[in-house]
Amino acid sequence: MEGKSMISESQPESAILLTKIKEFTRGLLVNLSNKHSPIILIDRFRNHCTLPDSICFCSSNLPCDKEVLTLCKETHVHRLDVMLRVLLIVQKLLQENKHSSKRDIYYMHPSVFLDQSVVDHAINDICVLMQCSRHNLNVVSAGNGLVMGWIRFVEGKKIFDCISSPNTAHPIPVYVEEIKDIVSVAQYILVVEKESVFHRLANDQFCNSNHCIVISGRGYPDIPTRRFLRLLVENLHIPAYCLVDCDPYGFDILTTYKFGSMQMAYDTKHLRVPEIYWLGAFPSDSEKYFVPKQCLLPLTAEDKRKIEAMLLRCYLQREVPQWRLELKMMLEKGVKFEIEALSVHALSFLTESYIPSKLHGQVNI
Amino acid sequence: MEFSSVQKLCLHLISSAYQRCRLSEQICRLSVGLTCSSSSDPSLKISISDTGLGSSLVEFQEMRFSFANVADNWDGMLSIKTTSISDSEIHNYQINLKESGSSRITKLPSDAKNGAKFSGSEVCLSTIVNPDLLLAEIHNLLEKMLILNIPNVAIQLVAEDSDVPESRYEEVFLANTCEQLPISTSSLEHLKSGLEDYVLKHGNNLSDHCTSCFTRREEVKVGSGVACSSENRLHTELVMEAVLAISNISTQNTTCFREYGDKTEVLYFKDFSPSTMSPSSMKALKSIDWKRYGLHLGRIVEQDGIALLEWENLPTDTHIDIVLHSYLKQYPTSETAKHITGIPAPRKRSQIDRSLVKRAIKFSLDDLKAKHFGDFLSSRALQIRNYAPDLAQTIAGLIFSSSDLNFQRECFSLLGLQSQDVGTEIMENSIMEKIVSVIEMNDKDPDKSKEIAPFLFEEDDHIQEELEVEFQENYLSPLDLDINMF
Amino acid sequence: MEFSSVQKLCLHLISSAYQRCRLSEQICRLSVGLTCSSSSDPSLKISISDTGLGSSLVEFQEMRFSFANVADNWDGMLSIKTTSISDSEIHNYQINLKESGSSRITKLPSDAKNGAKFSGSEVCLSTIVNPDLLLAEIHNLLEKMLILNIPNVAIQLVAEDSDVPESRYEEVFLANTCEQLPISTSSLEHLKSGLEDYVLKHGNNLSDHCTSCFTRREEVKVGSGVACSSENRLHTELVMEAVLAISNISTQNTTCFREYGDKTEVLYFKDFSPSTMSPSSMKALKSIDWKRYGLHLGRIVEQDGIALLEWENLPTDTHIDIVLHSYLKQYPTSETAKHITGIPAPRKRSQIDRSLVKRAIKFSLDDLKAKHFGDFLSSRALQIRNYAPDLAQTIAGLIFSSSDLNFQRECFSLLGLQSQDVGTEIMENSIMEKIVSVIEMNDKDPDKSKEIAPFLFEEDDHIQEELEVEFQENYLSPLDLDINMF
Amino acid sequence: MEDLRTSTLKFFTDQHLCYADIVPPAQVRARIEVSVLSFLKILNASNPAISDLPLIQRKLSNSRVNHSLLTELSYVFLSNSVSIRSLMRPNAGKAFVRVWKVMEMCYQILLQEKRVTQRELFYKLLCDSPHLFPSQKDVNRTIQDLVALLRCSRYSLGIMASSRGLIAGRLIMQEPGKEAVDCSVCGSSGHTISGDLSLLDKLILNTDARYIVVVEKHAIFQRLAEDRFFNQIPSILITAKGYPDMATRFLLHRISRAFPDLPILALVDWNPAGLAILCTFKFGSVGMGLESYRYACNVKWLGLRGHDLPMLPDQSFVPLKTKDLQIAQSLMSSKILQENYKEEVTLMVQSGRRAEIEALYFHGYDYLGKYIAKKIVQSDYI
Ligand SMILES: [Mg+2]
Ligand SMILES: [Mg+2]
Repeated sequence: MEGKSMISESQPESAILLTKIKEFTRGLLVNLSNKHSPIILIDRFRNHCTLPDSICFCSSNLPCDKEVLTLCKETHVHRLDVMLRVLLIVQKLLQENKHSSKRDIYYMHPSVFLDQSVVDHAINDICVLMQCSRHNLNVVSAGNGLVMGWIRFVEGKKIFDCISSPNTAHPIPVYVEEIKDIVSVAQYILVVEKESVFHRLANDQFCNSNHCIVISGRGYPDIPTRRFLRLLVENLHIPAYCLVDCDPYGFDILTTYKFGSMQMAYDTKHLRVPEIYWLGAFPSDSEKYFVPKQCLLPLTAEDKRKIEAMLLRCYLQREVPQWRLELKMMLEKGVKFEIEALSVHALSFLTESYIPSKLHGQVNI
Repeated sequence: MEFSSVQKLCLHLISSAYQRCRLSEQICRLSVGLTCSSSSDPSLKISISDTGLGSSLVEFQEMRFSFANVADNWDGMLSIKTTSISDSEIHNYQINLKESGSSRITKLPSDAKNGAKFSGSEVCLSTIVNPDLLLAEIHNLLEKMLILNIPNVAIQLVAEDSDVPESRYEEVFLANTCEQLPISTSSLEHLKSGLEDYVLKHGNNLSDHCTSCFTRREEVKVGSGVACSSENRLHTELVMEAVLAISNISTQNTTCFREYGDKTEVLYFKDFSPSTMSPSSMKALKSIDWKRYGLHLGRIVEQDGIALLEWENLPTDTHIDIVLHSYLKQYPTSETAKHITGIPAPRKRSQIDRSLVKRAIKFSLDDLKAKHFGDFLSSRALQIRNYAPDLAQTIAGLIFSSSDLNFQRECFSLLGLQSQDVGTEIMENSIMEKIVSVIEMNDKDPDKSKEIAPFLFEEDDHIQEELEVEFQENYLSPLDLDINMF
Repeated sequence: MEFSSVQKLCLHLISSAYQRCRLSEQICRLSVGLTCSSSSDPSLKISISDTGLGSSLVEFQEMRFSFANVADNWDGMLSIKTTSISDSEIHNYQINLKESGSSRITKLPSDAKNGAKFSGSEVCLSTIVNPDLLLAEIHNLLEKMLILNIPNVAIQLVAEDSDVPESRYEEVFLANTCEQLPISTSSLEHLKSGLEDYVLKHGNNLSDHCTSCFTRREEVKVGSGVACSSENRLHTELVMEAVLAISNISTQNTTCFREYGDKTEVLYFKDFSPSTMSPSSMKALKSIDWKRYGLHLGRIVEQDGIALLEWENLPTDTHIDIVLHSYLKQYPTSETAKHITGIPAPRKRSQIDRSLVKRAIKFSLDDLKAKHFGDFLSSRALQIRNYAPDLAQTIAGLIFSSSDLNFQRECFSLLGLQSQDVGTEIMENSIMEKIVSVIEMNDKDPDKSKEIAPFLFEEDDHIQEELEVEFQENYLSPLDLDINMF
Repeated sequence: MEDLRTSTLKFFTDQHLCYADIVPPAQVRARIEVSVLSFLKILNASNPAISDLPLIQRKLSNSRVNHSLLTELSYVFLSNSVSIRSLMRPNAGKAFVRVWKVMEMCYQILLQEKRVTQRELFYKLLCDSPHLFPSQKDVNRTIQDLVALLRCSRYSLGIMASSRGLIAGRLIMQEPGKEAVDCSVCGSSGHTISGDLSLLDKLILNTDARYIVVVEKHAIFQRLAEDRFFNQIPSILITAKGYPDMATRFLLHRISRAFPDLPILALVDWNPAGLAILCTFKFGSVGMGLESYRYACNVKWLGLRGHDLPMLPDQSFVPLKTKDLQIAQSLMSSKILQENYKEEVTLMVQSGRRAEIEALYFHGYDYLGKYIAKKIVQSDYI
């Protein structure tokens, strides 16, 4: 839509957004009153491509493409319908200063939205249109992330005093923008893929002997987890290490932390943590750390397909060629293993041997 | 031209007389008289007289009568009187259609005009036929002719039994009984008006307009279009005029009915005479993209030599009438008709016909759509229009739920709504109307809407695919399931 | 009884003589002599003499010789000398087997015994046969007879060419050459011992025990069983004795081999004579539940009229020998043999046979299993036993990982282990041995193991025990969709 | 030690109901030691045998329903009919050895004073005896067996239980010797319920709430917490994000025991699964085995219920799916379900539609709170 906002920076984010929404609405009305079909341009972003030569601008945060929505095509009108409905909900949320989850929004018109993904798509469209992040819309994920360790911070009124019992799990707050007063004596951040590893570390009292912050996104990390991690990295200036399963999903989760996801590519600059290091488990670890043969599971056809697709991602070649080599090795070895496989010899192997050896031996990439 | 019955011959003679009238471009009269004398003579005297251009013998020379099929109820003799405006006398002929060769035409002594300036012809014959049947057929022909609505011809049909004084029947057929069009009006306009009358009379089922169905003439939605062949050698041009009329017939009144029910009878005229439709024109009807106008053509059936269109989604009381008229723009005078080279060969003409029918009907549909805004939308636009209430409701919601009063006021004024007392409904309706009108406008010119490509740049299929894969944001690997659950 | 060759007749005569010796229950001698005179006479003189009970003419009356099949190499004449202990003279007869009717037996003048108390018979015939082949067949028969191991019969086989002084061949067949059994020993014991000898000689492939394979007689594992028909009318009882021997044959020594390789030749005796196996007994062999003893019978093949069992999971150098002996407990004396009504009809006997074979072999297998603890476990027990190391290791692991010394001490003492210095291995082995022995013990008597084993803990009396097959559990109830949630 | 052992010898004989308790590690170890001794004794007896393992059946046929007239509390429990793991039974030897294997693993874990996840346990067992534990399923099943044998909860066996549960509202929880946690100042994310059952057991609870509201969904919980619903109607909010885990049920049970006067009201979707979730809180479930029914709470059904439907917009209904119908079917056939619950299920099936709690947002985001408040005030729950 035409007419960019002219809002001063001093206004709160929600006021800016409300104005943008109003402008959008006004634009629609102006067009309609002039008997013109509104034309809505939506930028399209991507965080990677599969161009073999590294002459791409995937890392530039610039849109790679534009979509045009008009009233002339039914699919467009449906998208617009969904977008407007979501926008209406968002406007209410912002005015009432409430928050809502994508799921909440879906359930408000399930028979129109048909599927959660339709709502997700519309939310992304709105973020792109309004040039904002999802949380600016007051649309939040139900937080899934966990944190523990040597950190204390405040979210709104709630004090997250992890330091007082550094081995106790706390939920990662959903309203990351409300986090303040971060106090930490941690030397690094450890991001683990899965909850079970997180609990393993908690159970091993990992944070007693290691001054660190442990975070888990429980699988693919949600937005609050990724924003929280980024916030910590930016504020504390300490390194972050990522410990994932040695399988294609683990690797994909790793890249999600570092490069962001394709779905949220428009907001990658706020979500990715380029500073993150890969701590493990590397495909090469299976020999180094004597993972028993029976714990190495063969890659499925689906796994192989996924790895082959990931190998093409431009950012791997460009920014982390070593990761790519390891990924290639996974494909060549034809096996995968989970973090738990490292602990078969001793329960505290992760805590006592693996992670320290990786950290101090600088065996991370 | 060969005739297999006296009836058909009569109809042809009437049609010819009509053309002579039409071409004279003066106010003319065409009289058809059927006279019998029930007590003395079993034969019926038929006289067809007109005040049009004088007729030429060429017209009659080509006529043949096929003996085999005809009961011996006619001697084959036509008496012809004719004079053109420039003639100083009235020529008299007698033609025996049952004979061939030079003996068939006998020139009789002429009558003097005594310097009078007039033209006209009279053809008479005497035959033993059922006068009532013949009268009905002639009546039907004249009524159809009326659709062409040629303004300068008045037709009088008289039938009487000279022995029964009260038996006299007389009817006058005049173009434009209801609406006076200026003489200079184009033939298409006349055709439109003629079809309108036809529709208003429920396809001539009534003698006059049906006042219970149509309080105003405008209730019949009419669209018209002309297509001309672009081959314009020798100043002859093939013209196809099409008129479409959409009307509603009340189902309450029993007199309000159409002969073919919901089906559309396609009235076809060729060279200003009613005609049966050519197969090529039928094909043309089939190939029209009716859906672009929200119409769903089912099949085309032929019944009594008439093409009937069956529709699929038409509301029950809605009726569509179509008339097509194909003629050469420079209609040859009777003298030269058969000799002009510019007349396309039959085969060629059928091809041209096909494209002309298609175009003429398309134009008339476009005309209809343009005149009746919001009707005849394409199926696509109709689908899109279904979203209008939702969109309007949401946009109204955006406005009403806004806490910014200035913004609201601005929106009201943009919508042309004066007071702030307007309720949601009024607002919604206003927005919806606008959305609908944009959708309808976009539909008017379907080619134009294609100009805006959905993507400004090439679409990247690969990216699209990956987007879908990644949509499950919080994907759990299968192995994670039972761990996280416990 | 019909014979188709002189050879078969000879074998029968030897067998009969053997029975007479056996039944005398005195130390007897059976001499078979083959004498030829290569230079003067082509015929071979065969003499079969025994010191057993005297023979009765009935034995010979039923003998027939089928002429058709036999080359004319024998005149059909048998000379018989016989006397029983109570006779005062020695009877001499001549029987022409080629004749029938009363003329076939000729009583010759008797010889006086002069008061001497002895019994015995001698049958002689003269025929033109290959002495070497006959000798081999007789040798074979006598060796087989030896398996019965009848202690009171000594057999002497002599063959010589009277024209060639060095040609004399003599062999003596004595029961129990290695092991002296008391005379009173049961026939089953004799059979066992006989089979043992047979096995130790690699199925008579060696003339003596194979010392390279067997340093001790006990290396052959032998099990035996007897089954009797329960129908005991008239004091005749059908007895089936079975002996099974399992041995290992060294594959290094080339002389150590068995004629039928891995297959088991089932030696079959009927009424103390080698016999071919009846189909009913074959069926019985098939129907035995070998798996209960860890044996997997493949198929039964017949080769040279001998039943051979093929095994599926037998170690390569292990060999199984089976001997079956079916006889009537009160073996009729020759005089009454055919007239006793208590002998089951052939059809009946085959039915009885079948069940007797099954039972006798089952008993012998049970015997074998009982004597050789831990061997011949059922497949099921073998499967279960596979779990023993895991289980032992686990329980030892539990004990050793405990930090509670009292608990450990208590465990040691329960296991009968004295010192606490015992290592994991000793502990594991001790537990494993015990587990294995319970498994083996339970397997001995499959019926007994159905008794409910004690529970690990005492339970309420009103336990509704439900036997459950693994993997059918985890039934989901409506409210249980969350089963994995915890 | 000695007296512990003798006492544990009878740890199940005096019960008509069979349940797995939360047992301190020392006692679990003692139970395991008793098991070993008992095994060895029987193995070494004059008539030696390998003792069978008596396990409480985790089958519907062994479940009983208890309706208590006094407390209105109903629950599902497992009666003491036993299924047997025997080494000697055909095809059952593996399951028998598995029980011992897992017992050994758990014993060692308890000695190390650690906890493991079931996945870790799987890997350890896979590495140790791959032939016995080819899949996670085998481990999970065997753990259930062990629970049924030793009659102690999985948690007591040293197996880590992570909880999905959240709590918010007018509740103050205090771990002895630690700072109290006020659940009313925990933002919209609420306070996580720890999976550490013994910690939950030790909590000192304090409340001025009048109601406990059990919420099926995380998002609804978040909304109510953000709106600070518990300040409008003094209440405690609790959610397990779907089907409840043990820890959430345990804590709810603890709170309801500590404050027996607080009605427990459930807010679930109007679909069979919603009711099934409610029922799991209310009655327990057979599949959860011996650990299940102890934490049954007298939960009442607040909404959504049939008579709430007219206020929902048409578009928020979606047709029932096959899975819904399956759940409905089994709910209908359940012995425990009270009549007015069954009527609701019938209504769902007849209408062929389902609706989610979020449908109430049609009337605005704040409507949800009003709706609950109105229902509570009118005692509109069953
Ligand atoms: Mg994983
Ligand atoms: Mg639900």
